[in-house]
Amino acid sequence: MNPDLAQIAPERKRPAVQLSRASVAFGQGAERVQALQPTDLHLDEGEFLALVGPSGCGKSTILKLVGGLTRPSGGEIIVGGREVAARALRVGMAFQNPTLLPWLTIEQNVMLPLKIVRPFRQDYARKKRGEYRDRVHALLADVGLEKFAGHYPWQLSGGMLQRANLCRALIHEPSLLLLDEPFGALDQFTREELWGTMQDLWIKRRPTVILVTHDLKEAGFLGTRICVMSARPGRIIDDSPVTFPRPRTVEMTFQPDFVALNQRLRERIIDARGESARKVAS
Amino acid sequence: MNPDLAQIAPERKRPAVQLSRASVAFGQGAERVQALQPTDLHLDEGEFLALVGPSGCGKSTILKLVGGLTRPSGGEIIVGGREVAARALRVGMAFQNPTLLPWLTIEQNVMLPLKIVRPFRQDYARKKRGEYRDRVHALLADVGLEKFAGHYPWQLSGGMLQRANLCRALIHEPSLLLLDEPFGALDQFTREELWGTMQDLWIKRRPTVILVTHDLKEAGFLGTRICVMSARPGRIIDDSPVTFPRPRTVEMTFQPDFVALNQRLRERIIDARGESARKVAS
Amino acid sequence: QTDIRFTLGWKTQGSDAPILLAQQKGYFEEEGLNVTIDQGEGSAATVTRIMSGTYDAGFGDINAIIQNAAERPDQTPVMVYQLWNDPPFTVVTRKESGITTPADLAGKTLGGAPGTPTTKLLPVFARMNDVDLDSITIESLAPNLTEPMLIRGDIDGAMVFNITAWFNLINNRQDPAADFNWLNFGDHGLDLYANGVMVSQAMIADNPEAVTGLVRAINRAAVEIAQDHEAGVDAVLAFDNLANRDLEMARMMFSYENLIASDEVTRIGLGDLDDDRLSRAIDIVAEGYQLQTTPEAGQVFDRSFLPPLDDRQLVLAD
Amino acid sequence: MNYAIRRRMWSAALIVAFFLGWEVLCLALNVSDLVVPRPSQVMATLVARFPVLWPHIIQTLWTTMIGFGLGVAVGVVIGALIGTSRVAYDTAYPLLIGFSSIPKVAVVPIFVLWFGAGPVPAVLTALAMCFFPIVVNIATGLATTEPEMEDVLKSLGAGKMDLLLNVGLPRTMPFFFASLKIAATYAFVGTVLAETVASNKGIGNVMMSASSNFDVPLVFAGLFILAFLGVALYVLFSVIEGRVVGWANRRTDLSPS
Amino acid sequence: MNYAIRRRMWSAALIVAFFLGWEVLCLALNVSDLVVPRPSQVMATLVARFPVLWPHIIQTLWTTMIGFGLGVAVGVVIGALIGTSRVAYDTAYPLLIGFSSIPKVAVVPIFVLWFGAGPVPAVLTALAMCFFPIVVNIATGLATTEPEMEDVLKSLGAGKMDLLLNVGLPRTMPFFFASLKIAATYAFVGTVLAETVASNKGIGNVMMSASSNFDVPLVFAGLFILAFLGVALYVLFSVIEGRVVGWANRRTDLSPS
Ligand SMILES: Nc1ncnc2c1ncn2[C@@H]1O[C@H](COP(=O)(O)OP(=O)(O)OP(=O)(O)O)[C@@H](O)[C@H]1O
Ligand SMILES: Nc1ncnc2c1ncn2[C@@H]1O[C@H](COP(=O)(O)OP(=O)(O)OP(=O)(O)O)[C@@H](O)[C@H]1O
Ligand SMILES: Cc1ncc(C[n+]2csc(CCO)c2C)c(N)n1
Ligand SMILES: [Mg+2]
Ligand SMILES: [Mg+2]
Repeated sequence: MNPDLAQIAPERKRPAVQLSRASVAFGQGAERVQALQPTDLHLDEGEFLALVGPSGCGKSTILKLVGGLTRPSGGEIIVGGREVAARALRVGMAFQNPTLLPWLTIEQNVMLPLKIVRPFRQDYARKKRGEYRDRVHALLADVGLEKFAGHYPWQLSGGMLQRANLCRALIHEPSLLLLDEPFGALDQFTREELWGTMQDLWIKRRPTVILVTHDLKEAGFLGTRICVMSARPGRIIDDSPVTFPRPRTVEMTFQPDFVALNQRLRERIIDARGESARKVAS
Repeated sequence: MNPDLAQIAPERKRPAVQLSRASVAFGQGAERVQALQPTDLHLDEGEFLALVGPSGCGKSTILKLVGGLTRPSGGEIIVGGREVAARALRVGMAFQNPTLLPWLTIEQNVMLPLKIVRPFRQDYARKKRGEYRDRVHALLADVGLEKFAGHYPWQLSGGMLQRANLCRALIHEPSLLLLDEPFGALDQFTREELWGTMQDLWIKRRPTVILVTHDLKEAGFLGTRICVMSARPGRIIDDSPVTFPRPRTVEMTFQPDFVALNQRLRERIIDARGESARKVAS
Repeated sequence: QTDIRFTLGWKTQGSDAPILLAQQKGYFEEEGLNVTIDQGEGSAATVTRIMSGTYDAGFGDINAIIQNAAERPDQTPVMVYQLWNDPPFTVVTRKESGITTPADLAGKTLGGAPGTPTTKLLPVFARMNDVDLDSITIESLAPNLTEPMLIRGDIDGAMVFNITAWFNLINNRQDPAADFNWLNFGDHGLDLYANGVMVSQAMIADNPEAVTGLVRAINRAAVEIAQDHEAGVDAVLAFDNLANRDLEMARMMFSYENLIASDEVTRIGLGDLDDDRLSRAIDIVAEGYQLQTTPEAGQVFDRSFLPPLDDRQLVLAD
Repeated sequence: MNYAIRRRMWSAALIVAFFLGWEVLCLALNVSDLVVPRPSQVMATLVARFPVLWPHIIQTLWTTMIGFGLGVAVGVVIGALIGTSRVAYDTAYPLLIGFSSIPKVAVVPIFVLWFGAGPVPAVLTALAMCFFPIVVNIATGLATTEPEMEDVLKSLGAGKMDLLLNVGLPRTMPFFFASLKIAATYAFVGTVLAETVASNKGIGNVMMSASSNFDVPLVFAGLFILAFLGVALYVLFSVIEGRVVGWANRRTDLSPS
Repeated sequence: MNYAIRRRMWSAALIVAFFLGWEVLCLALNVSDLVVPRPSQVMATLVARFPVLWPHIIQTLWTTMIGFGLGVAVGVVIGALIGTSRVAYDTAYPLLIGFSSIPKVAVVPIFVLWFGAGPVPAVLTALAMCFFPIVVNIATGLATTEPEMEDVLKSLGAGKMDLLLNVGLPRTMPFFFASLKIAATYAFVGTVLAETVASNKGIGNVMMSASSNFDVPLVFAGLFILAFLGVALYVLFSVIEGRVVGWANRRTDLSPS
């Protein structure tokens, strides 16, 4: 491994996200579904965590916990020193299924954070036709949607919606980014381009990121650290740093180091699927 | 290539799906968006077509055309000898974002086709608590959702919804299957298992299938034929048969033949993205 | 058995006692009649209800018959038993407003229910007494608002039936005799008849015996109540158990003393009327409303169904 | 659980407070009971006269239920028609809007002329008053159904009726129930209105007699009875609604246990 | 385009057919014009008396607009409160349902005694009649808003007010407009009701005195005017609605060109 990457990897060690035995269960009595087993997770400021694990293991649940959208059934979540993330940090969140508001155009949807989040909201009325609009259009152009700013969500394809969804998470330059499979519905090439965009952004602004993904290559390319979760009810069963130098390139993903990491994670996940895998096998 | 696979590959040559210069444009005047350029596509009965192409190129639009959900702006679509697919054939469709009806449980959602489609609907009232229920539960067990039959859609994770969505497309054993990225939100292992399930089903019942996917490995594993589309407005720019023997295995996907196919398609797609790719690159 | 649909002139009141007693004591039945009695919407509305064919007979205002007879002579009901010999039409005012003569009404605000004959006859009243109608402001008020609005001074006078307003004022904890002036139309040039039993022309044509029976039964009850007041009120309460016994007793007596009993009735008996007086009344109404044609007395009233005079003698006990 | 009970207590307390406030305000401002009686007076009247009122209550309740039942049936059918057919929408909506802008008091006499006084005009008036909100909400619910949901069925070759029964109506249920709650109260209003104009029985008739005798506490007793009946019907629908459209109100139950 | 015009024609034809049917039925069944006049008679009266009716129309229209405006404001505020707070829901809903089950005719006299005869009671009655459907639809719309949509804003640290303004209300718009259409017609009914009870101006007053003069065609002329005003207001809202909530009715525009 390249020794000089240490200076790029995060050095500041203020805790950004802290889960202490946080667990989530839905429903009561016989209906009760344990979605997340008591989980500890510590994220420093500027870390880029990639979260992988089988379907239904609780990855989205962890994001929602950190984002303050689900209250834990047990344990505690501290984000930026506070219990509710959005109160402490500027949070950007891309949901697994792009929930764009159907009554807003793509431009308006992406501009939403600027309308809500301080300090942008103060100037919203004044800048929404000028500076903010330009900013939104620039970002949309980055993901290839410049022509669709004025369209409504139902006029876009699945992958286009997902890209708009990503833009909405990024527009207000959040210091905590929660991304739930943001590249899922994209073809390999668009996906790789957006990896690059994402990496540039991270290097430049160093937000703390949690990225849920099923793509180990994506995890290795983007993350400073990869956590593997077990099958439902989920639990973190592996936590590995990723120390490849930045900026990483797609070519790097073919290097033996990278392939070895992937291979190791693969095996952990096979363990992780445990019981559930046996059931799924038809 | 293995010569004896010919006997497994489809022999019957009745046309199942026939697009003749079918095109789609949305909106009027300046707002007009050409979603699909005039396209010819011919599918024989029992073919398994994998459709790949960049985001927004019109893959979902083709599925909706074939499924009779969108009328073409020009050209003609004949499915099973008729203009509207669902009138001619038993059609099963899995939409890109799993649109399960929120007021029905997973079991009820999956059972929906049995309530609507002839000849199942005749016996629906009588069998919905017996035979049909068992059938639904068996299928749900195949995808690892047996425990969630009684849950409502909002109680499931993204990947689980997608699996339920797939079940709904399969439950009535359709002779034409239209699948829009049915494995997108799943981890690699679950995905590979479902490939196996899918392949078994196809070998057993030989439905005509159109599968939209971004995963070339998936396309090669499942398809009898792969079509590559150009960027928006889409057009089919490559049409290759896949002749690996069945049943295929995941190991096969590491064989040189397979890798070479992938590589070739990759290049075609890079061409295909053409202009749009240049824009996306930030 | 003949079915008869009968409408009262208003909600159940003590003054309906003759009809209700005839029903309760089975006098209708004795006449071979099966009478259904419904509460009414007003004495004038009785006329429309019968004209439209919904009811065969009812208790209502003869002046409304006159008004309609001019325009729809084939449809108007005919009065067959003129119960109220004197008109209840009254403008009631507070003593302190100092209104004592019709002339004092000029420039004042009057309120009343638009369907009430008093309100409808006000133009006639004004014309007869040379009051400028245009100088009077008229407020349309729901029946349950006229007296309260009068008490509060929102209007200077209320166009009412004295038989109704008297007791409404009592219900509003007022002293109707001491604190109010009563300008009765009958005392100021409008010597009109008022309510009685009317039937449709169709009923007269198709089943005159039924009309005779109806009149006989009601007359029998009216005569009887004059002697046995308790029986009258009992019948009212039997019909509507929500009625207030003392109040309706008083109202019933009011109707006998002030509206039914008169010198004319002593002379010609209950239910009948004086043809000359009717002709004059018709002229007054016709002129007051500026009717195109003046109806004949015979179109309006038909005495042929009345029982003999002996059976129609009113002897009012204390 | 505990939270739900505390919530109930709170709202019960606030409702009691409302009536207490009314009582106190009447006393403080010395409002005449001829204008607005105090709740305590109304309750006293209600209790004292209850035996007399009882048959009237039954009458009004029955009439209303029949009118309401018919109104719901008519409303759903017309709403479904309007919500699915453009021509039906363009034709029927203006006519219905026009009809709805007409005070029903003006229509009652016509019913009376046709059907005589009694329960028939009351049933018809209740029907006329209550079907319109149902029509509007059903039609709007159907017209705004997400096409994606319909596509699910269309791809299976479902007919218009299948779509209506399996997507349109279920999706519209929350708004159907909302309109039921409006409609039920209007059905009462309709019945009482008709009873006021033409009937010898029913709360409307009681209130009319009472008001023509200036027995204002009895008028208010009638109003209280109506309010109570309206609320009772509402509670009934809420219970049914909870079972049928729980899926739409999942928010409260969503937070993890 | 062509299709839209053909549709309009169809519905216009059907509406004309409705009135023709009425005319013919009246003639055929020889219905007395005291019961139901023929539309042609009504129109003749309307035209002949229009100059006299005009100031009354203006009066009723204005009163209604004010009452309706206030009713919408009150309805939206209460609806938003009820739709977002559980305690407010449990408290206010029963009270509102109770109030709504009361015939407003019974309440008008109270308004009149407090505020005198004239436009104030009419405005208040219009308000009282029309705010309830708005409350119910706003509250239901808010309560059934998909939590996923709210999550988008919650994750940004949005407050309750932000949620309401950016998700709740926009999502509720189709049902808000639906309720506006109901409410506008009820506002007219309220005004006319109050004018019937106490006034010296307005359509309600005209209709009342017409009916006391047995001038049924004039009564119906009043009804026609009300119906027309109701439809006019409806058309106005439909136009606004088309602009504001086009997103919800995308179905018709969706099929490719
Ligand atoms: N609102 C809810 N009510 C009940 N159960 C829920 C709810 N939300 C999630 N769950 C359950 O919690 C578990 C974890 O869900 P979660 O969405 O976190 O999975 P995930 O790891 O994101 O899966 P995927 O990769 O498929 O998106 C699932 O088993 C799901 O059924
Ligand atoms: N209802 C619509 N109105 C207007 N434009 C539409 C509509 N539906 C799709 N489009 C446009 O048609 C084009 C093709 O869409 P389609 O959904 O077929 O893409 P796709 O190939 O499925 O993409 P993806 O892989 O991102 O799902 C897109 O550019 C989209 O903007
Ligand atoms: C038989 C009879 N007919 C009509 C009325 C109606 N009426 C006459 S005056 C008035 C206003 C209140 O004083 C009302 C409502 C009645 N009371 N009795
Ligand atoms: Mg998830
Ligand atoms: Mg697509």
